[in-house]
Amino acid sequence: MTKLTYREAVRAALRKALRDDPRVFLMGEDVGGYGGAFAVSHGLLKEFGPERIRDTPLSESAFVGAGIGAALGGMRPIVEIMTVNFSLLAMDQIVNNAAALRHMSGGQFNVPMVVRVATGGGRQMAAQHSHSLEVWYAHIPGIKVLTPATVPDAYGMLLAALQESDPVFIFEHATLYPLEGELDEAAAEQMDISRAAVVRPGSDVTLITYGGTLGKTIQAADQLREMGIQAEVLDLRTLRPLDARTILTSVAKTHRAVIVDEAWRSGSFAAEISARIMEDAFDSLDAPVARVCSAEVPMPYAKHLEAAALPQTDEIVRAAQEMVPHHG
Amino acid sequence: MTKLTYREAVRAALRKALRDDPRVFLMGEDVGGYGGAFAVSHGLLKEFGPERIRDTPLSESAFVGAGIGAALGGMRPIVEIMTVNFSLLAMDQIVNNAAALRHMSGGQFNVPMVVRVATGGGRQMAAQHSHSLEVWYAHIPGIKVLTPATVPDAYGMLLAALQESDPVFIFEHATLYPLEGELDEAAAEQMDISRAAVVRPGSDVTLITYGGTLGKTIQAADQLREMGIQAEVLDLRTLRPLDARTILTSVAKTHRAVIVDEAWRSGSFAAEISARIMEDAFDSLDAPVARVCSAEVPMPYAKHLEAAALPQTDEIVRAAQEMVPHHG
Amino acid sequence: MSATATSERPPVDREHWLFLLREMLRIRRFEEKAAEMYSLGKIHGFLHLYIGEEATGVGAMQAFAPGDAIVATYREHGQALVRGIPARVLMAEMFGKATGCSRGHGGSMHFFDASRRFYGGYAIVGGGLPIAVGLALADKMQNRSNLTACYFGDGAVAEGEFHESLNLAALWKLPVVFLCENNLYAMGTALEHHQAQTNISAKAGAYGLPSNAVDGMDVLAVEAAAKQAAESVRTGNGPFLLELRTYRFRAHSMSDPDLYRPKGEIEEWRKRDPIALFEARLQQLGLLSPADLAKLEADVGAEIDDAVRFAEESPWEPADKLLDNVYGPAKP
Amino acid sequence: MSATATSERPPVDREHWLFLLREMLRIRRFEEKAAEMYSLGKIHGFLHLYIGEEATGVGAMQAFAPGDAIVATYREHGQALVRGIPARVLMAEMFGKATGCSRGHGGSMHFFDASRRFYGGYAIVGGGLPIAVGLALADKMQNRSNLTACYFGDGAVAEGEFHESLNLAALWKLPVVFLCENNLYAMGTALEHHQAQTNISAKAGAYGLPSNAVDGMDVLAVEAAAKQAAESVRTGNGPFLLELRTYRFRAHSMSDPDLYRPKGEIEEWRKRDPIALFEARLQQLGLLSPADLAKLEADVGAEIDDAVRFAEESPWEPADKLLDNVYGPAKP
Ligand SMILES: Cc1ncc(C[n+]2csc(CCOP(=O)(O)OP(=O)(O)O)c2C)c(N)n1
Ligand SMILES: Cc1ncc(C[n+]2csc(CCOP(=O)(O)OP(=O)(O)O)c2C)c(N)n1
Ligand SMILES: [Mg+2]
Ligand SMILES: [Mg+2]
Repeated sequence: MTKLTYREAVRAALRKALRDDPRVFLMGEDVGGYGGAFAVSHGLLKEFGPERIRDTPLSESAFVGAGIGAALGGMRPIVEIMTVNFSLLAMDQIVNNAAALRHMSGGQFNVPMVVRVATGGGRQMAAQHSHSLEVWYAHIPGIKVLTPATVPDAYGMLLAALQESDPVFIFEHATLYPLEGELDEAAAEQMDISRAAVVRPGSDVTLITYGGTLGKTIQAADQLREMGIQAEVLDLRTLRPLDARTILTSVAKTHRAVIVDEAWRSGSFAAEISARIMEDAFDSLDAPVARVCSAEVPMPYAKHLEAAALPQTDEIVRAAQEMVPHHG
Repeated sequence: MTKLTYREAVRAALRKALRDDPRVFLMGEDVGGYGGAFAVSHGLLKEFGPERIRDTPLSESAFVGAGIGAALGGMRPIVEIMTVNFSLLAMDQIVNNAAALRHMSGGQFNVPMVVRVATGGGRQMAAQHSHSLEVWYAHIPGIKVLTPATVPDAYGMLLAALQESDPVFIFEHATLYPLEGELDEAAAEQMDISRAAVVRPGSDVTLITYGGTLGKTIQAADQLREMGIQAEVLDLRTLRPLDARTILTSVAKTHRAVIVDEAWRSGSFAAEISARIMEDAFDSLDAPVARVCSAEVPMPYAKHLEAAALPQTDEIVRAAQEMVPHHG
Repeated sequence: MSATATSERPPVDREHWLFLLREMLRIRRFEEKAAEMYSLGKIHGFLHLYIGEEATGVGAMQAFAPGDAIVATYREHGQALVRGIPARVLMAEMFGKATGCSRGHGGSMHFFDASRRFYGGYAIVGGGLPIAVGLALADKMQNRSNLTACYFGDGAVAEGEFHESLNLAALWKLPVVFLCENNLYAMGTALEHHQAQTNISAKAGAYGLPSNAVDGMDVLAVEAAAKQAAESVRTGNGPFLLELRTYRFRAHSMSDPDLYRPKGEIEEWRKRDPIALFEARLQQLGLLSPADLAKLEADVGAEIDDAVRFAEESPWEPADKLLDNVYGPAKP
Repeated sequence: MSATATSERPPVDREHWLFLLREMLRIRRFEEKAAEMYSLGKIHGFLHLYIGEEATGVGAMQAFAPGDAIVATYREHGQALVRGIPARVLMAEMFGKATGCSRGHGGSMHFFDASRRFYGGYAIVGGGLPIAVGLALADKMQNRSNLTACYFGDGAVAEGEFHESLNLAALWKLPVVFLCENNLYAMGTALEHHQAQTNISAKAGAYGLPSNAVDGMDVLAVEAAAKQAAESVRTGNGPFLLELRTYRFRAHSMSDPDLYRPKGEIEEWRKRDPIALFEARLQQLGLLSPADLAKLEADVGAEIDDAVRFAEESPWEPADKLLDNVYGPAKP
């Protein structure tokens, strides 16, 4: 067991991948000389050289497309898109090429590319730098979408992603990088990325979340416990393909669910989870599933306005309280 | 009352807008000399000249951004993105500029731009030319999203969109262009675009849809009627802002709903509708809300495979039948 | 900036020249048949014909080896045929059959063939360029001496991806031959309405690349220029931009009413039909007798007829296989 | 391709030159204070300082009239100040206050001022260029003689939007002055690592535009070049690309550890500090006494102190107004 930060865990996984497989290389804006916008790849240029740690020009469409091409050509590219906000410039390559090539070619080609993307708000970065667009990615057949929310997942999911034969997008919530945790490398290297995690067991209500809002959700569960409400916390971990079974098992037990999602509410991934519960666990529900999401507004800069826009612990607590009898 | 096609209705609205307001102009790929990829703007170049009917180079990001700038500068641009598939190349301008400018500038600026986008599958155009991404747009605060499914809406919604002070995206399902219908211009010019339409009244189940699947949904309602099931058909018309009231009123009456959406199921707009019904009409539901969506696969070319991937009338019928007692 | 164009003619090589003619004829007849099949409702969706541009497809491909990678557009029947994908497999693809080169999943715009390093078939204009850059990067990083040939139209030059891809390829000195098939139109928009500066090969200067422009109606000139470009790339000079000046005789696609071209323009260009020109030249040089030509046409006709028969008789992919090939198994 | 640079010096104009110096000083002191306020936790999010680049911001703005439109990037404090947005309103914006130029919604990266046609403040690299093209189109279509000045960095040149926007503006002969502030780095990536061809102004050739490059550390040279560029645009020649060669003395942003620049490079450039150079020149010419300078510094210091006081004392936007300004009322 090692104690390290989420940032260091991603770096350790990158280093291991680069050491173990000569086909692996990292490319993106400022991954080399700068050490990564979030200092994730700090030191890797020195260790692996500019052939394998490639600084790209500002051209998201070209270097994501180049990642696809390199994967087709037998490499195992890890592409870093500095933040999800800039991934909008590469959307065509992602949807029309990365996701479609296997099917469109009748199964002849596949794109074993891993794309790492920092995501989310909460750092006063304002309207153009605070998006949570995981749901858009989770909508696209042909790609996989991972949202590591813990130190072991930061490490293990990246390594697991490199074992896939299809494009995998890993969303790293930018507020998580300094998070500390314990890592058992050997265990993390065997991890199953297809399952959601029951982070806290509970019997009264299921709190479902992923990525950057896991911390707030656990906090909410702690507060609920003090109020006598046993909340089960699920970390979805992988949004596509979704592990619906773990969700349904939990809801069958608790009969209630609150979904916490940093995305704007309309068309959020929380909507998808709600719809799935509707379809497959309707009869076990004792209350309508609730969503705690971001307000539908481009993210404001000012701290208090941003805080008002993002989902907060007290809202999660309130939503759960309202649906558990005698606590509303 | 005039009888005309959906294509002609859009053209008539364009012509009226261009005649009535000198600030209005149309720009996009092949809107001029070619007459529009779907022949919508046929004849307009001749009538209004190249200053107001502007053929652009293939550069979606630049000409959508130029539309935003022109709107900021006092014009009323109508931008045609030939199909939603190509709009992926303009996504950054749409999300980060068009949608955000009003808020980000503290209300000083606004972007009265109308963007017309052909959408959808069903014409054997294969994986890169068959997307239904309305849900992505409906996720973005700051823009409005219209999905005219009838001849009067094709005409009236475009004119109404030009009265808005924010960016409006109009999705025209490409299979609708040859659709014929009756148009009462005067009535259509007064239309309210904020309300969903009850296209067929019914009492047993609500079928909710928009855009290209309205026809199949009405067909399904017809077939259900023959089976003794009275289906109410709602055409959402505007996805953002959503008219939840009309949905809830209908579900309160029928206690059952099937949502039909050509998008891939996971993260579809159907999920949002299902979640809204969950949240606001849970107690009136007699059965879980069902979704009929596209299979989660990049659209295949072959006719029978494409048909298998798209939502079809018989699936809608089956979903409704299964939830209405004694018809399952 | 621009490489010197070889103005000398290559020495007579009858066998090779007849091969070039045959290849152009194969494309022409294949395309004519495809148009016919489209009218008969056997082919659907988009169909973009290459007729008029055969010399660019046939000439340029002579410069590429089996190990090289090919990236093309939705107007790729020509490249696919010259690359060696059997006509029957291509026809079957357009019929939507399971025996098609993409199992009927792709149709006319999405031909693929892994065994021939034919990487498609991209229908988003400009979308193939970054892929080509990546393929070349993979070859370079794995010390393979292959190059990647990337075809695109004049319309793609206006897209940001053209700019980003050329810069990236040049910066990293990647082995890509960028082949711009400049047929003077992007759908209905003439070159001078989509390019502020219409000399495409000159744009290479913005990326410090060597470039050249060649008469795309002259198959030998195209072949020579492509070989020179490929040679430059193989020597390690980094990418090369080759502009092939050509013209399409047909409309943009089968659904294009073709209203935008000035009267007479098509007729003027038809006088420079690359096949007719080359036939005339071969005849002049005494290398092609009427009997030779008749034999050629007969062979090609038989091949195309076989392709249609094969496509017609081939089975459909079962609909229950719809969800196959969205994801593959994990593999290390 | 490239317009002839005026090498002659403009005639002495003490009042104007002192004004230029004052403007540069205002930016410098404003920025230093902003950095201090960031360390004190009064300013959050991203903060990109302009220190070292003052001559480009001040010099170029002299060419633009009040009716012209300005489009800038996230590194726009300089342009905003020179454009006349009061320092207090900008400081309040960075404090997140309701009195800020964007009501605290934007922060450092998103300054806006409708009354001064200051259209922002774009934080997606390259994202402002298409907007500038559209603003110029609106002016042109409405027969207004304004131009649009569009600032961006060298890093933006690699983005597809640079290419698309220059082509579109050139094609339609729109009145845009494209101002590339080339500070040799895109974040941590040096020009030669992001551009295959590092002469930015020369890229204008690909679009048939006039262009020029100028020493961005010399405020008078920048002013002269910008006036020439603006003049060319106002004469109806279409857009102009002006490259301003400069350097940032500070890190990319407050969160940049600045590890990537070669030792000594910053020191070398600091010798060409645009403010120090200009002060020395004015002193040499006897146009600036120590007393003049002290007075200038005092005035500027007072303005900046006032800005901080104002920002500090200003109210927050009430949180219940969060959803205001997402949509406006319909208006014909
Ligand atoms: C990004 C994008 N925008 C628009 C289209 C629609 N479209 C298909 S082909 C075409 C013209 C392309 O012209 P060019 O690149 O010159 O190729 P050509 O068809 O002449 O071979 C257009 C506009 C598209 N497929 N992709
Ligand atoms: C599309 C996009 N990609 C990446 C970033 C992150 N980023 C912010 S500034 C910057 C460097 C920009 O360099 P340049 O254009 O030269 O401007 P400078 O900061 O030097 O003024 C980068 C990579 C971004 N904001 N937008
Ligand atoms: Mg063309
Ligand atoms: Mg820079």
